[in-house]
Amino acid sequence: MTTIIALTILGILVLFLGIMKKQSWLLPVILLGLVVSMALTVTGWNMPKSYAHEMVIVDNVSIAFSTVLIFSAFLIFSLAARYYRGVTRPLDDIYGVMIFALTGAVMMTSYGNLIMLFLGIETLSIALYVLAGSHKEAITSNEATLKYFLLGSFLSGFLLFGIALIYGSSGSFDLHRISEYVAACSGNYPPMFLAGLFLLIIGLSFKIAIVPFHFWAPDVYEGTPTLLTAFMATVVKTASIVAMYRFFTHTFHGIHGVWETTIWVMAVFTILLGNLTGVYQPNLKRMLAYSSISHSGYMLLAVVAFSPMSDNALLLYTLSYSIATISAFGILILIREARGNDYFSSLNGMAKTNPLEAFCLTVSMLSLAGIPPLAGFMAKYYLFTTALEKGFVWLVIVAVAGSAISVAYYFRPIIAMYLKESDGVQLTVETPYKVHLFFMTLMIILVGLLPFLVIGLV
Amino acid sequence: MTLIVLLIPLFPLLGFLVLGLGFRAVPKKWATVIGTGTVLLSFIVSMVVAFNLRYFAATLPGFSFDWISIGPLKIPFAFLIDPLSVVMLLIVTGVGFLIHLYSVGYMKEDPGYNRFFAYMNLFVFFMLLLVLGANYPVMFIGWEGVGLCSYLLIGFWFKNREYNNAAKKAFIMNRIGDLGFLLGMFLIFNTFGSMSFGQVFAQAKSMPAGSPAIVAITLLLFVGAVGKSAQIPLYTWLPDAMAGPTPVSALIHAATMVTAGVYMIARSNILYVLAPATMTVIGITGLATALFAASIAIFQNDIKKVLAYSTISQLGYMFVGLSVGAFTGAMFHLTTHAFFKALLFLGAGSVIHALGGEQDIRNMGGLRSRLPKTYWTFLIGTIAIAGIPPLSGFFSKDEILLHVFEYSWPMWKFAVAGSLMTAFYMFRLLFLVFFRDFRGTEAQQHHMHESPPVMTTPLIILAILAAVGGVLNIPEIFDGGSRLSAFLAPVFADAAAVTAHQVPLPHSTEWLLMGITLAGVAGMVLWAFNRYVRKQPVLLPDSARRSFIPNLLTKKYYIDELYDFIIVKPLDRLSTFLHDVVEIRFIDRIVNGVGNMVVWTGNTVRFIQTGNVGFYMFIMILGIILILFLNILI
Amino acid sequence: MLTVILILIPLAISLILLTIKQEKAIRQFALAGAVVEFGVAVAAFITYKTSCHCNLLFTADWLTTLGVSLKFGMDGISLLMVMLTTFLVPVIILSSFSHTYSRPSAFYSLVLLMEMALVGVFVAFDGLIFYIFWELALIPAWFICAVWGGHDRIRITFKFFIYTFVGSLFMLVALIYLYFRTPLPHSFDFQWLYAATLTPAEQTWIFIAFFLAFAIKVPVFPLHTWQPDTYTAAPAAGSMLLGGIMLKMGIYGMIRWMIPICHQAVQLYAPVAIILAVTGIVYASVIAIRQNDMKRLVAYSSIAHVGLIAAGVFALTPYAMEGAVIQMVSHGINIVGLFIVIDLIEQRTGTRSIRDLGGIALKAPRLAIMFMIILLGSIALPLTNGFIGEFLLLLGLFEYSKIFAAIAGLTIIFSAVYMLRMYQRTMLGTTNGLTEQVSDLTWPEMVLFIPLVVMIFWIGLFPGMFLDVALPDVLQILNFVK
Amino acid sequence: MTALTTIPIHYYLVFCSTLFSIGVIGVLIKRNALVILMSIELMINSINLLLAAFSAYTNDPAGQIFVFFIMVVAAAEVAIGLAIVVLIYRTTHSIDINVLNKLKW
Repeated sequence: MTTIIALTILGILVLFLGIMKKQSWLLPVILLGLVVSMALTVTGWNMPKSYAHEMVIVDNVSIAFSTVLIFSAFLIFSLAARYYRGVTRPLDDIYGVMIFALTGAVMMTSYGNLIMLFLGIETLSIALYVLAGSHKEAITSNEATLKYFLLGSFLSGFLLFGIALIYGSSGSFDLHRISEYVAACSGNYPPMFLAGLFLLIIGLSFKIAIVPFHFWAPDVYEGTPTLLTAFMATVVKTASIVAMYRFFTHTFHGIHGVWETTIWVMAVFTILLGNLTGVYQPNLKRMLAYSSISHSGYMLLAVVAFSPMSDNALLLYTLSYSIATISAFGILILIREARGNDYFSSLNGMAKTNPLEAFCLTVSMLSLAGIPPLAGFMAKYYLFTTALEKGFVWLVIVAVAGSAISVAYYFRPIIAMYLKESDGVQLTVETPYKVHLFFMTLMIILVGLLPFLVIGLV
Repeated sequence: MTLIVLLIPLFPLLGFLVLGLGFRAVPKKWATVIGTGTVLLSFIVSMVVAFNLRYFAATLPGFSFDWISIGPLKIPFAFLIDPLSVVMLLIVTGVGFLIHLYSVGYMKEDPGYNRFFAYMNLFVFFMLLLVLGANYPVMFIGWEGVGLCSYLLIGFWFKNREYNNAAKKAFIMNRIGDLGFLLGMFLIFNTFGSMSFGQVFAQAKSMPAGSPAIVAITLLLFVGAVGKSAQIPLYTWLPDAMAGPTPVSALIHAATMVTAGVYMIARSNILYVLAPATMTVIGITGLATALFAASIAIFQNDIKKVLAYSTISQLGYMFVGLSVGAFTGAMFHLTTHAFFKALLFLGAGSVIHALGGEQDIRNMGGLRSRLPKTYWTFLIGTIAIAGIPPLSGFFSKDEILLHVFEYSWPMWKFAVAGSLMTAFYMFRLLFLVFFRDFRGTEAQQHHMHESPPVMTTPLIILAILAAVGGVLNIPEIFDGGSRLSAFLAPVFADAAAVTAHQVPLPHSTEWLLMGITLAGVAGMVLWAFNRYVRKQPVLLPDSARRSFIPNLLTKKYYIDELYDFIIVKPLDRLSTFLHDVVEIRFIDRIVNGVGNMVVWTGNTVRFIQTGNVGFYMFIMILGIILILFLNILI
Repeated sequence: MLTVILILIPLAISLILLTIKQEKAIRQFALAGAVVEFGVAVAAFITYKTSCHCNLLFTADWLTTLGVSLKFGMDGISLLMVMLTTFLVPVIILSSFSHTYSRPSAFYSLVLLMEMALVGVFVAFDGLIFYIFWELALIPAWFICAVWGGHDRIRITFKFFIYTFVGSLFMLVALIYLYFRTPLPHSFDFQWLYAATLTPAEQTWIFIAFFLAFAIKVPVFPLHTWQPDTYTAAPAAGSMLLGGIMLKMGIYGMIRWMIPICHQAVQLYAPVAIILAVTGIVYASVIAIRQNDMKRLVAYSSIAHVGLIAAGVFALTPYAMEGAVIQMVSHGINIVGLFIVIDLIEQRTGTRSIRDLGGIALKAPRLAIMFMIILLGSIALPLTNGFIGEFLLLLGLFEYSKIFAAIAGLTIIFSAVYMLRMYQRTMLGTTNGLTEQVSDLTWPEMVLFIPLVVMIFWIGLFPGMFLDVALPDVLQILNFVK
Repeated sequence: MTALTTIPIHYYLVFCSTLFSIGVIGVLIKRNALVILMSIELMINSINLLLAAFSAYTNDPAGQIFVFFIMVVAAAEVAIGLAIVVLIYRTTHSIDINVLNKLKW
């Protein structure tokens, strides 16, 4: 709860700074504010509490994931200075909306009531509609926001309908009460409840970008300004998957039968389609979009196979995925700025001109592909272990096959950077940015080598 | 004290190492001393060992270390000294030394002089290992090692592609045999739990005759012998092997290496007598080879090729001897053959040397006067090989023939036929080379000279040996002592115990057989004299048209062409086929196909992403309906 | 502790190398590091006690919740593999001195990183750690081959990467699956994994997963098609690392992990595996006969030789297994030697095409001698290292099946055919325009060969030392299949 | 309250579902962004009605309070939505949703 309040205050503060025309203060204040909110979040560790009649429940799971979200936001904001360096217009609105979106995301990780979930989702989504279109002059940005908005509001209708049906059958929005209702049903759920449940799943799946509700993702990711794409790909995805995970863990306590198969099948399709479609993408940004779709599929494994271990698995996965993705977007920002596009050919020969950046992108790609001993491997390993513990052998085999396919596209930037000849133009990168990139790379390696720092947490 | 046995192979090895490692730095003079001296030293030590045989045989193994040792598999690096190995030792080092000595003259001008002696020493080393080994694996070391040296020496003049091909062919054909040897060894180990001669033979004694394991073992080992000793069907490498320098042919491809197969079977005599089926196979192979090779030799015009086919034929005789249980006879023939065939080769080398490399007997003739020492020694060799008494060949061949007669009368007839052919082609060779007028070029005639003493001395010594070698084993019928038989008897005692004791032939029969053979040989010699000395010999060029049988024989029954057609070419084609079709078009295409399929699928499914919002909504609704329908209504 | 040091030295050197700028200093430092590493390995070899592996064991907690611990150690088989790795890497580094690679610090750093991964694979006593090193080895290997490789390297090395990566992913699934079948508390410790209780069906599936991973790496027919291309495209050092050491990972994995873990399935499917391996021997040998590119020829010969090793491993007899272990070492030495020879010839003439060469022995007799010795090793002439391995392998295979042994034995004929053909066409005959100016080996180059030649004869003459080290562990592993 | 509860809950359910479906169909078949916005609004309002009905039947005020939240959120959403439509109209001079499909594949 303190996190939500702190972030809200931070958002308002940012807007005020804008009014006071202190543009140069924005980022320092934001970064500081994020650190403070992170600290505030962490102070609640091991002290589970609920607020406002269990509208908000703060427990270790929510704290851990909130921290991941804020940390991801921190990493993204650290890229912002470079991304917006040529922009003269005030940026307080964009930053403020991002902070509010982050607030919504945090709400989604700590809701105890479906009303809160809805509010979190909408806070996040409405902010994102704005952010996606924040590059008003670019037609692609316009298209992205239109698509995102139309599909998003359309699907949130279904989400709402689902909530209404659940409410109708269980008589409450409260997760605790719903879980009591579920227990009372003892396996025989009325169709209305089931319909509500599945509509809820569908609504959340849309946000996570799960097949067949993933269609918006590649187009919107591509059209959205890169910095905000990074935000969507990490913060939004993490928040949504956690929301879904939380709903099931709190409501069903391990009763799988009803929704297991559906999510199972969706996971399979997401992994396969995401990876297969990624193979042929000619540009890095769109490739990352498909990569993020396929990772949604992997994350679903944690939902399917939920067990005491899967908390940790999901935490590690979201963390490693977020860092690696943001790191990749960090390079992408540089490329786009220097070359005006993000085709793989723009990366040609980067290993010679910018060895550090090439190395960072390589590590991030390898991590996403799940190659040991990087964080991505550890995360996948945990997830697979969780799923196998529950006996989802075939699901894991599909996931593994997906990983194999994914190597095909994760290696394309590496091949371009190391094996193709460059045009010799060096990207100029300031030291802080380099340090930041290197920091993320180091994180990827360290999380891979010392995963127990993350894993024992929840 | 027994360790001096070690010196026997050690000297040539040292010689090889010195010449091999410092091959250019060693001056020629020293190379000569080292190259020949080491073999001489070995010979001397061998003599010491031979004359103190009882002492050595009783106390060995005084030295052994475990070469390979895993649980029950123990392969010590152990040597065995017994009469059989001593005989071989003396041949290898003795004849080997003479040939080394001869090479000093023969190879004098060659730039690869040091290399030549290094290889030769290495060969002697491996041959001695082969002979001395106290178990099959150590024998196999020598067995393969001599193959290597044979390869190196056949291809000694490695600029010539033909020679290299010949060397490669020899090595590969030997390897085919070696595989048989190897598998035979494995089967021995499988059957007896050991590979050392002592244990294997001791256990074999108690096995019933004709047991499948022993038949299989002996057949597999015989495959090895076929390769090494150039029997049908693996003989074609030997004529080609004449590409090497002539001393090599004398040492490796006449006196020692090619007889390794005979030695190995004689060594394993107990196994063979227990496998009558194998013996039959050996007999048929040997006899067929003897006749086949002899018939080819009649029509060859290359002096060394004639001798090569003659060697194959004589080896066939040895195998025939082995197959009828005449182990001593075979060993005796091996010994005398070593003398006279080495002599003949060296003689041929002397001729070639004199004529500046000419090998075609159609371009020779009348060398008798110009090369007297060569002529006389060659003559002795020819008489010896033709089996004319009292030279050595007569006794050894006669012993084999006698046993063959005891064994089977039809086989004897074939064997005698072969012997007659031998007489014919050898005298044809002699007459064409040394009689009538010289048919070569002016330059050759001018250049022609008798070889230096360093070459003729070995010729003379070998001629003496070839002449009197028979005394080693003069049969009882001539009031001889059969000394070699007595000497080797302990080795073959077990085998002799197994074979049924036949009543010795009456002396009258023996005389009769000898008479028939000798008459035939005499006839052959006269016929050859008639054809090639009295009349002007008819010598057709290679391209001339011949009637069917002479053509077939000149062309060596087209066996090389046949092998080329049924093995080499198909293998090449198979190789190309496997690579171009199976590998690239099939296996790799499947692999790439999987990859391409993924890419293709990726490229196809991405078009679902039409960019059209309405379409997206439609698909999503379909998805929603599907999920609800499947989960709730069903 | 030595075991961990063995992993850390190359890692440290690899990192330090990245900071050095001067090419000469990089080379010397890399070489010195690799030699030190070899020294440590020798120390391990000396202190090793066959009876207990305790002195080389190192254990530390890592992921206790998931039963993964940093457990490193060496038994006889690992020890030999580590010796091989640490012995060959300095040779490989030295052989690279004659090339001027772009970005030398990255190159040598990757070589040492790869050494670390390889050593890690061989000393890991924990299933997951093994897997991590296994995959880790692939990355530097790929970079070395792809960045410094030759014609068409992108496509070829990419295929190599994907192919081997796909194979090993399924091994990961199998490992995790196994983890849940280990006795409580679950653990990836190799002894726990050995003790996993599996139904026959599970055995089969896990066997298939392991077999795919290992067989692709080895490679066993028909999963070999990545290999000739990759060897051809890779730079000399890359081919040596791949052929000399990396493919041993596959065989080692079979011995260390696959056989004890799914021993029932191994016994059940051994005939299938042997048939594949033996087919591969003949198939690759026949193909090698007509190859024109020397590297390709050696690549196919390697498939044949390694096929024999694989067949021997599946024969599940002590002799064959011992043969496999010793032959892994021998094959590593021989193939590196062959690649060095090929590299030197290519440097001198600019081609690897057998057809275009000839007569080099006239100009470079020392090179010809070295080539001949290495060639003898690889065609398994007695008294060279190759013979010991092939003799034991064939003997063991013979105990398993006489027919298979006879067919596998064809390799001794075929290897003579293609190796001698290569030798003859390149070294013998008359010189031509390309080979006219070939110079003989310089002394630094001789130094490259001396350790190899010494090892060829050492193993050939006194194999006992190596056989004895591995024997107890070989027997122990074979105990699982009895 | 009584007036509401005299009608069985099924009626509300069917009615609201029908309204919702009409909204969905509207979204699916119309290409005009404004009409789609209105259709979405219809979907949301049908849900509001449903929630109110459930609330009445279960005597639980939470449902009706949620309706207020939804109305607020929907208003915000429509505001954003209209802004986006205006934005699109400026660049493309059309509010047809299918005009913009540069981002694909």
